[in-house]
Amino acid sequence: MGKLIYLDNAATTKTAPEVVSEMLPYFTENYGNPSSIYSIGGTAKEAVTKVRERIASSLGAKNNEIYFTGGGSESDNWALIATAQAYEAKGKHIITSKIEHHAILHACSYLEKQGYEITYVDVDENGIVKLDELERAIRPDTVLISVMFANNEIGTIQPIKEIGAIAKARGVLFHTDAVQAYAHVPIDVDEMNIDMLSASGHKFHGPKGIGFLYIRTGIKIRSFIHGGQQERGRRAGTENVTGIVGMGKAVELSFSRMEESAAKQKELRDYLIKRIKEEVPYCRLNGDGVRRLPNNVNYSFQFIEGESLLIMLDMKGICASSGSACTSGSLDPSHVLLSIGLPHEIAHGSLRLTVSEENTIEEMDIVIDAIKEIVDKLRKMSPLYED
Amino acid sequence: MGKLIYLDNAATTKTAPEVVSEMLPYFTENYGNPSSIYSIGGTAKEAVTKVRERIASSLGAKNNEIYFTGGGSESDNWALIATAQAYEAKGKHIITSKIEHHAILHACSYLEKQGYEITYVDVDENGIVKLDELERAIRPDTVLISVMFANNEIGTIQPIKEIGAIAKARGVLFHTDAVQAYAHVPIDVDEMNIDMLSASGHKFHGPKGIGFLYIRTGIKIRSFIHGGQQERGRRAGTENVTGIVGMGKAVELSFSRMEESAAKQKELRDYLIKRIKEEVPYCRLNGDGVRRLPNNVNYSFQFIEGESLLIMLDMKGICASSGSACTSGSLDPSHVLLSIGLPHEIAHGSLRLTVSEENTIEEMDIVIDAIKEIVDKLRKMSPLYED
Amino acid sequence: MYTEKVMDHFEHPRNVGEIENASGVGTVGNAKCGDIMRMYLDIDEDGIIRDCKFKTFGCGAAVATSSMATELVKGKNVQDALLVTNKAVMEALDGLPPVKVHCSLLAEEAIHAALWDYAGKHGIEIEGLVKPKSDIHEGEEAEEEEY
Amino acid sequence: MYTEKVMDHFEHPRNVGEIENASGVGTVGNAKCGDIMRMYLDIDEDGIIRDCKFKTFGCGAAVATSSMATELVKGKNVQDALLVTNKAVMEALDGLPPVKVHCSLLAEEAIHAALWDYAGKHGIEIEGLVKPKSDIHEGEEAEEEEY
Ligand SMILES: Cc1ncc(COP(=O)(O)O)c(C=O)c1O
Ligand SMILES: Cc1ncc(COP(=O)(O)O)c(C=O)c1O
Ligand code: FES
Ligand code: FES
Repeated sequence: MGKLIYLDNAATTKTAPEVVSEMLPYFTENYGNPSSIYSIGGTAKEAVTKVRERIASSLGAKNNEIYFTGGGSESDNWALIATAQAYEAKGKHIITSKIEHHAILHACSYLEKQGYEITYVDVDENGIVKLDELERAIRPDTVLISVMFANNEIGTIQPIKEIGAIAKARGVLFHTDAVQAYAHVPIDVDEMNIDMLSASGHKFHGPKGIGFLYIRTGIKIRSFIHGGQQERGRRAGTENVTGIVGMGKAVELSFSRMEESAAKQKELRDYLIKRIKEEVPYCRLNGDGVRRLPNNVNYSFQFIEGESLLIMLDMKGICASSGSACTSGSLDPSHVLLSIGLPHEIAHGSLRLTVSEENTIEEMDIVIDAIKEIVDKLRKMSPLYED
Repeated sequence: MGKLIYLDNAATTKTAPEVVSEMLPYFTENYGNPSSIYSIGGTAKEAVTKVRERIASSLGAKNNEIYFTGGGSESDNWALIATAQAYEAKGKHIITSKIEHHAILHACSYLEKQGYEITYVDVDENGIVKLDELERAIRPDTVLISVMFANNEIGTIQPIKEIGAIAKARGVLFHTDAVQAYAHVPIDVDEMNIDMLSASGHKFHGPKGIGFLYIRTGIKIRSFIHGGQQERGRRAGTENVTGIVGMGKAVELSFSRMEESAAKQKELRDYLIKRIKEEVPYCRLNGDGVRRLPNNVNYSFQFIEGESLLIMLDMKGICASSGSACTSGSLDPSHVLLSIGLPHEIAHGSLRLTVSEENTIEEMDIVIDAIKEIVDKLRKMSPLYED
Repeated sequence: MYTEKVMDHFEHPRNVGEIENASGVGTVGNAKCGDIMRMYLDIDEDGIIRDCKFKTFGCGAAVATSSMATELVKGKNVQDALLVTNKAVMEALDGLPPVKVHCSLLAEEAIHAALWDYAGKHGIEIEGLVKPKSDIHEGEEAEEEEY
Repeated sequence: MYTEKVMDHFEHPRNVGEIENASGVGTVGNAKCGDIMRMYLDIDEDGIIRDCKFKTFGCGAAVATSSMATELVKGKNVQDALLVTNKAVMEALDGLPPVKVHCSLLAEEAIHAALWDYAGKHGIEIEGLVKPKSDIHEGEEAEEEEY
């Protein structure tokens, strides 16, 4: 692959080599089914238990509140759909925000077709949920508020503690999609009054295809995937032991160096933000300046279109993203950028750079030079520029 | 782990070392998100496409009829729940068998609570679905028949082609849970009139946490996990690239040596069956003598209880199972064994041995001696024996 | 899943067998549920349990709790034998998985059943002993399951 | 995802720019949808396209199809230029991913719009040329999505 500069860590991350090493013995030696009775099953089961404990303690949660899933999307769907069904008798109203990930928004569309009512709360121009609007949206039949911890496109971190407090005061459950935030910023489910939380392993140097859902004790839990007795009968399917073990190692690594890693990322992030602002005309930083994930930079460049920009960056060995990778294949401009008030044509010209602690300032210099050159080239080709 | 004799291949299999090697580069090198636009995403995407093609051709299906999932349970839930919802307008009746895996049966319970009606067709004493009963169960509002290809406990292979023909003639969709059969016995979806088929990677030396659902073109597909545009918008979630690549390699290995492998397994299976029958009194072979998975042996030993037997086998380094591993944690006797007519107390004393081609006749000799000794010891301890 | 002590008692169960002309015999459990335990007591004139044997059809925990229970009641007088509760048996085994607690109840009930049999035969009343359920599963309630 | 030819035309687009006092200019697409294409034609008295230039705001496929389209129409007479359909452009590029077919339609429409402009200005009728849609997305129907 040569000298790549990978700046798409919000889409997915490189699996850490330590994570892979940790997984290996569970493929070919301790491959037993954790639900089985014999020793190699027991070894697998112990490993799974250890990871459950590690994740629980990282959140200030209890071991039996952590349920493994096949990833962030499954966690989100489970949290919304099964909870809506479990609390149907109380009401069929759910509140969420306009800038959620599609895993939340499309699960909501599904629920709407099933007769549920969803209120989509606005965000301000930095992407922060309007708390007063959120509070006003609560009705007697509201059963759930779901607001993401941090946005995957613009990196804005929501006032989760405040939302949790509102939800608690009003007796409404609170779920947060923390896929971008977990293992990146500190989270305490009790302090923040979080009742359910989704996370996904591959967003913090764990493997793909594994995630978890935290569900606070006392909440009525319905299964989403029905079948065997795994996960205390709540999530069927032979445990993805290697995935769980890998995610566990990634959790360990992330939490052991969270502060240094965040500091390093912020340095890179702020360097990118500053130089681009100073050196590229007609650009706009999207998202909040302060309440922002350590790894996220999101700029709109007027008069140009994102895909062209990405391909030209790729030609220079730079991996970046325009809007959310999960929705590429769709040609619509990002709903997040539209929600923070960007006009369509500007939303189309957005670039997301998400760093990891492995990146360097030298790489940032290369990237900034490339952006300047490419933006210039594309603008020269654009019928909108100097029109 | 020392000299283990692993005879629980129906619960899960050892991931083949070739499979692990194939996966490795996708953890730390080609880790890009397949939905992204840059080259390392492209490499991942190509790998995913190749596996899709390989699986499609293994079934006589088309590439775009294969959807990756997080495992067999998810595939089963998707096939049943989303299809039921998609065809609601036609009717709310589904037919299945009494000996399905819990992933099917519990998804059916869920649907029943949602107002669907399920008919559970009986099986004969060998575990074969009663075709006349199945046919009589079809009503104008029947939308789906779901019958497993082969049973996970007793190994009985169903008359899938005949069921497919009935379903086709009566205009009803046909899903088969082929988790135990796929990559073990030949399957052709056209010849057998299969409309949907579930499979799971870890049952044929692939990794855990990955599976697929085949859905015939033309069938109305609803998503089960809603969100991003992955799997052509039908199954959201960042693709589990390593899992997919690993499953693909396992498919390649299995299909390239299916006949030899089945022959080897049958030799071991039949040796076990014969010697146990001859040398252990008061035992009963469960399942069909002929229409049987190459790897499956299932015996009931009167007067003793399965868990005790398993633990004693484990002490001798032999991994086996009693009933279905997926339901251990439950203390009820297997619904499969009850459905083929076993009394409760006999169902409790059942032992499943599922071989792989890596096992040897020498191992079978050790196992048989162990069984004889243990059964004898437990019977001497049993208040039911010689009573 | 089991402690070392449980495994030890399972692998080398103490006091397996029958006692001919036992002073009291109790059988509890239900083959349908996969567990039957029979306890034989040999009790001397002073009400001291001289010997105790068992036969069990059941899981590893059932075997281990039977074995431990026989050890615990041996040498006790009938009154003190009542103190060999399922909790006492579990503690002596360093614990059982939650799903296996009922197996230890089986052991307690088997002792009670044997004592009841002994008391009935000898016209004795043992303080605090109530008629054991014939089927240990009778009183249990199904755990609520949600799908 | 793109063929080598597409990448080549994207990396080195031919005929980028404007033509002053062009014989015909056509703009299609919609910035809201993320794609605008403007085509400039320089046509001589015999109706031969002497030169052709473009400006495009759009994805990689949009740039490549613009570039290829200009190459294909250059030297053709206005009537033959109509044969430069989106299919022809796609074939010349060795194909496009299905999701990108509409970008090639944009190129076809841009040529038509420029020709229409030329024909209008010169009072000529080009056989088979119909008034182009002002917005290429107008006639499209949303694909049915099921969740
Ligand atoms: C017949 C059958 N169906 C479904 C499953 C579920 O597969 P998984 O555990 O991979 O979800 C299994 C195995 O556990 C099975 O044997
Ligand atoms: C905020 C957010 N939620 C959910 C998801 C879905 O996670 P996954 O792709 O692992 O299913 C993602 C990433 O794709 C995300 O960024
Ligand atoms: S005796 Fe019932 S499970 Fe132990
Ligand atoms: S111009 Fe619309 S996606 Fe290509």
